[in-house]
Amino acid sequence: MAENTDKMVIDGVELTGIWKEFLPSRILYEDVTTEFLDEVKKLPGGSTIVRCYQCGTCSGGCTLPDFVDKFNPRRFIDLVRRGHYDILVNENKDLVWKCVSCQRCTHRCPRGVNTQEVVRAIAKFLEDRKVFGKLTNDEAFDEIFMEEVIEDGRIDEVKIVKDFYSKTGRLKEMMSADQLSLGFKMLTSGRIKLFGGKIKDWKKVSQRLKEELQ
Amino acid sequence: MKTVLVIGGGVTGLKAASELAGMGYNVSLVEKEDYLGGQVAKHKYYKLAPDLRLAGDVLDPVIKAVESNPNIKVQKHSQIIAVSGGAPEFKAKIKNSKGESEETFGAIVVATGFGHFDPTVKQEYGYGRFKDVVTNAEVEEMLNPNGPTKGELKRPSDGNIPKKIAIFQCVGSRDRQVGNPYCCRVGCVVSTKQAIEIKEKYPDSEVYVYYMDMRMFGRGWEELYGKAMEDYEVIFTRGRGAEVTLKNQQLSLRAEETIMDRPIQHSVDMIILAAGMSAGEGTIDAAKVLGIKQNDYGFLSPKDDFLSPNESSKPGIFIAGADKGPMDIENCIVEGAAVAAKVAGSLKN
Amino acid sequence: MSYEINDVKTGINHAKGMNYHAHDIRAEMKKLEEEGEIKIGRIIGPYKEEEVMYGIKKKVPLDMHYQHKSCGQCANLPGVPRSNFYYRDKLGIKYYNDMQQTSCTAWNYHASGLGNLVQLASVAARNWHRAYEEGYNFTIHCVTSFGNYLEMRHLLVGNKELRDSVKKVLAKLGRELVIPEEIVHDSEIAYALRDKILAAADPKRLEGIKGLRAVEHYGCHFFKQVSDDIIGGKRPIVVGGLASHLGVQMEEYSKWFMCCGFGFRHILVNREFTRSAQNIKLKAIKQEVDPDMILVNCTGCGTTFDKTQWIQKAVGEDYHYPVVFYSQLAALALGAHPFKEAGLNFHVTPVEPLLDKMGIAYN
Amino acid sequence: MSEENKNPVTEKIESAKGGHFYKEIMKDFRIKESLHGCLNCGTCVANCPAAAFYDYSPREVCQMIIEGDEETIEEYMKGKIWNCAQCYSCKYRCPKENSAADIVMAMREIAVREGLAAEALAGYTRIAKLVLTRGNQLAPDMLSPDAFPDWGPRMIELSSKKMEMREELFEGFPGMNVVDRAWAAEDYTIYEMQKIWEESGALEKVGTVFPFLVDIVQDDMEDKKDEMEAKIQEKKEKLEASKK
Amino acid sequence: MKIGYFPGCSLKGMARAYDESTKIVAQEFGIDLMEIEDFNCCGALEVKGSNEKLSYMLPARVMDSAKGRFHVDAVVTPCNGCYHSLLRANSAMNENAAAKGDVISFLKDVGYGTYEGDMDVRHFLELFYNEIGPEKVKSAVKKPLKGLKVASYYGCLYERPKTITMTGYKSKRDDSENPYFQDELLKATGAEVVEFHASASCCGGAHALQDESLAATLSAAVLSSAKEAGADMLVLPCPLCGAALDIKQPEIIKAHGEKAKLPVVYFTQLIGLSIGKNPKELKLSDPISNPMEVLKSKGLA
Repeated sequence: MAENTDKMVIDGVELTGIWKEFLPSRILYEDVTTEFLDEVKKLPGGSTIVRCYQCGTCSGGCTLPDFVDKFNPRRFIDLVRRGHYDILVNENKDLVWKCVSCQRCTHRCPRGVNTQEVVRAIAKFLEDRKVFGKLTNDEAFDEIFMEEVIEDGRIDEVKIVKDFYSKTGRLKEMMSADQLSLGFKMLTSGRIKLFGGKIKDWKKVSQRLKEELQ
Repeated sequence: MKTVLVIGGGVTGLKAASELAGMGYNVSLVEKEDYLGGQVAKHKYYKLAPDLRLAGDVLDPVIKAVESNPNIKVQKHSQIIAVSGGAPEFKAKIKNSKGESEETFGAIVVATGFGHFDPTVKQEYGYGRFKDVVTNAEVEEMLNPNGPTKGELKRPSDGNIPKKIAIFQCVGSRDRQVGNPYCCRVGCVVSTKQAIEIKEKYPDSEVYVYYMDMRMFGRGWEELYGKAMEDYEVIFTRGRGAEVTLKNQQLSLRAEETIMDRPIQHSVDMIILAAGMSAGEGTIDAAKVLGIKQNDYGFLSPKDDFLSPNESSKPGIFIAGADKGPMDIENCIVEGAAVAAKVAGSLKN
Repeated sequence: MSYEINDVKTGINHAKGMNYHAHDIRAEMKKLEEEGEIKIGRIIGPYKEEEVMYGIKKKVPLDMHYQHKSCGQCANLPGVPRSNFYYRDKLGIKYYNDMQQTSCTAWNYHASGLGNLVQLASVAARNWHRAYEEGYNFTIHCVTSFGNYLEMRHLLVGNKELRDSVKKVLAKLGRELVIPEEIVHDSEIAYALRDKILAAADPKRLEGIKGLRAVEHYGCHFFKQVSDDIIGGKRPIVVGGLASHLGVQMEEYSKWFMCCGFGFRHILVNREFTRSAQNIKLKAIKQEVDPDMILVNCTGCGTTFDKTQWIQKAVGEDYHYPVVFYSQLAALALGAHPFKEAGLNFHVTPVEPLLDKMGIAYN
Repeated sequence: MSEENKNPVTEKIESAKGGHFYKEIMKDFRIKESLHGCLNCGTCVANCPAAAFYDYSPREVCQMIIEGDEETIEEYMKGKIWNCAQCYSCKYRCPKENSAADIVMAMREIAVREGLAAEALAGYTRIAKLVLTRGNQLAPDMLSPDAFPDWGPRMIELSSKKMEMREELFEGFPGMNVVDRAWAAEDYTIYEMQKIWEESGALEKVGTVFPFLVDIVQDDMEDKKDEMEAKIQEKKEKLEASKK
Repeated sequence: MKIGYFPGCSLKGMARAYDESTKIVAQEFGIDLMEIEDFNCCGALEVKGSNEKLSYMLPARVMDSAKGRFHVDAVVTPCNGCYHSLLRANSAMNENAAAKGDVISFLKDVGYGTYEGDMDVRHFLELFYNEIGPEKVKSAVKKPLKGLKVASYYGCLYERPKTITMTGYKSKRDDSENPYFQDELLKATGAEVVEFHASASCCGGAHALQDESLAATLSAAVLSSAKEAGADMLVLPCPLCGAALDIKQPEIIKAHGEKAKLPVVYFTQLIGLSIGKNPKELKLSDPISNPMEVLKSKGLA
């Protein structure tokens, strides 16, 4: 218990520190609400969340618990299904974007939950609710990627890295000596094309894709 | 031609009787109630899992097959009070409102079935104290259009339709405390089926199932479970209901959400207890009268569980259906047919 | 929701039909006695039979009470042992207040893990032997001791190794292993004596008690530690049963089952837990019932309820439910002076408003 | 996989069951009665007051003993088992008739013996001393306002007047009005208590946490030994005689 | 059999070596690859997480163009990511009528054909194993890679998830939990394939930019376990894993030390080398992790 030094006087009795402390309850009182579930269901990749029967195959084979403490897809799904939004935000928001999309969960899920996409949808759901306080790297990257794909049809690796660093305010990092020497090596070996090829009839496609997004 | 005595007019007994009669035997069917159909009829089971087929669709043909067969003599409101002799000649004393009579039989089929577990013992669930805590059998009656509420699920306390309903699994099953460490085998599917029926009838309602494991081993059961989750948004919580209390005139339950390692406190309008199967009174009486072996829980023990599943511990006395242990209707009917074959075989020899 | 004791009791009758029987400790004790393993300290004088779980009857001795006192009560709530003596005096029951009694040491054991089973069982057996050698029936004031002695009896009967170790220790003290025929808590006795108490009660006092609304709380070690030897089956009824017999209207609240937060060690070193648990209980009591008093039978719970109401002010809540022990209620009904004889002035949560309501003078 | 990348979860599963603490716990005969396999149903947690406030779970306690992982057990003995309020709600309602509370108690005993309980027993000296030197666990003296400021102003008032109040209450009840112990347990009684602790090995265990207490008790016993042993001898003879 | 070749964005950029070595090997073994010109990005993870419909439309355009303009029966891609995206679009079109409708109307709007979701999508590794196979490789080997110990690494999306990789498959697919196609091919070149338990674990590449330290930790775990297993180099069939394990390797070494230092090459490069192709042609000098040094020391380059 954290040291608590503030004072409180009740009926003339002075109480300091733990003498007046109470513990927060861990009991869940809320009803299950499907509000959040319905929202996640509508997001890209989120529809299969309803199939989950909490067997734990996903978290059992997950890559991440080796490296990220408490990463647990089953729990994310459970929290959304039961509508425990506060716990999801307070205890799990820093975890959901950690998924590396290795697809082991989806691969093995006996109920056909597209777990990887569901976890991503949950991350997206939190993103939409602006719980991260800032644009996350992942969201920024997604945005740039989408933009570039729609605009040019293809990804230019240098451009996307540059745009990403600039969008997340890390352009300086990109200009570090290491990165520059790496870039130089790539450039001289012809692996960076400064002027990427254009797709012939992309304009029309691009227009149509933009319509789709509106 | 020898006559076969069938004790019990539930689905198992009915099936056994009609099969035997079909093979040309004379059958005497003794039922202690004044109706046929056993627990299915008693609690007005409405629909059957997993196809949500009307129980009547299944029961009526079985009853009809018995009632229309001239080789079967049905004696309702009757009980066997004593049996003497042995295979192949039993003398049974049958008692009914008219008095006692004695008949001779070549073989006896015991199909006395099960009883619904009485949840009053589980004091923490408040059955009997809180009106809105009901059993799954009572819900069957309510959901049946011919039942007391004409098919409406109504709170016994005020007659209103509940909005939030919790179903507790494993009431009186898998529980050493009440002496039933076995699995009731049908609670899971019946609860799932009822949850679907409720959601279908009242789409605005919320149905919560508190379970330890969903044991969906029967034909189409697991699929039904999936349907309940996906199509009906029944909420399944992995945690056994621990207690029910009344908080400001509303039922309040405690459980653990074991996936999250946290206790839950939840207020609901109605709680359905999925009361398991225990040995029926008829089974316990029959065991006493016939002197056949029972297992630790009062159900009848076959001579050999694997090799002679339909023979009792005594020659010439056969057992079938839910008096041997928890069983669903589908399998009870199979048992009825199986025991008929076994009886016919034994009478030929 | 007020309730009838009979509602609660139905569970016992049903329990008779249960398939599995918990082992019948009385039969086992008899068997051990025949084998010469133990001695049974049989009930002396009249007794009344009350039903416990599995339809087994528990004999409640009605006279010759060895008073196994509670250290917590004597130190903290001395009105409780005083009331226990008082109602016996009034009913003409002979009792023995032994200065050679020790604490059961179970509080210390459960809180700290200091001590061990042999020590705990030896202390129990020593105190049992005290009652036996003085020729009295062993009765217990404290719920912690009660639960502990039930458990020690259970362990001693079931485990030869422990039994032998304890016998060895006892031999060094010049004592032998005598297990009382019945381990009875004082509240069970008061319940068994309810008719006598009602008959001997002061009609004016009964007038004051009538219509009081109360909730009850039982010590966890009273009914959860060893749960098949409690009058009334699994859910205890003795305090509410006695009180409603005297005219108190017993009320049900949703948190009746929950632990008071005493926690053995928490009350000493982690009182933030005690306060928080109390907060849940008191909140439920206030919202659902708002009774005139909280009836208890347990030293620890009595202390916790009494001492932890005031601090709830730290979270902006104000509770003032007098905490009354079953025996203090009985003593008051029998005409005791609330302070000089029932010791209610030792309670921290003011009892004066309750006494005013009951029309009992206290100054 | 390299050292620092080792998975804490799979490591646990891989680690062998049956370390020292596990074996010690399994020696306690209560465990057999307290664990009949676990359904993971959560009935215990639902009712557990400690689980309502702490990251503690009786279900986990049972699972831990079933799995028998040494590291987890040690961690628990140092920390989480001390959260249990010993209310036995878990035992009361477990459909498998398990008793996490009893398992916790066995573990507490072992934790003390193995020296894992120093932190948990800080602040416990007074009680331990009282038990061993007075024959009972509590005394009116202990309820000093400085140790219980959260019991409010009335408690402070009470503790200043307790002598007069007790005198009034216990008039005619000799031995009840003392303040350094709950009742005036006789010296002989205290000696018997001390002897039980010594003979049962419990005193030795106290020594692992409070070594000075053992000295106090032994000195105390030594002082009155002759007189008390004589009394015990008398008792022994009486018992022998009664047997014949 | 005419096969459309869909290299994807990476192979036209940083994974040039993979593109060129694939073409060389294909030609050498008589696989007729027809590059689908004017291809677009498959959509990858980012589109799939942002917009469901787009994640079907983009791959569908590629497959429609393969079918309608290049008249091929199958599309092969050497990239795990593209492979996944294409298969995923097919699977959605086959299972979800609405998705199929969306795609068809999109293709119509932009003047393309009527793709039905029926293209046979193949991974180059799988294609090479099935159509050529270890035996043919063995007999074509001119310069056996004797003494070279390799760790065969597959990455995630090559055989995962089975719900997608098993969609409408016509050829034999790799074992989804214990892939072995690449192992067999490498053995045929004369190299020794070490026992390597991380062969199907994740390199963390998805986070290469967004969460660099996590990505580096995962990559380090793969690299170091290959190194511990005694491998001289790591061989893989995916440009994205290549980017994470090779191009990012200097950063990984910085964070996790020398235990993560290991040359990384594409399987096509090694097959090319074994059949006597010039290392330069195969762009074996491209990888940042410098495989040339090891190859030289073993006398293989």
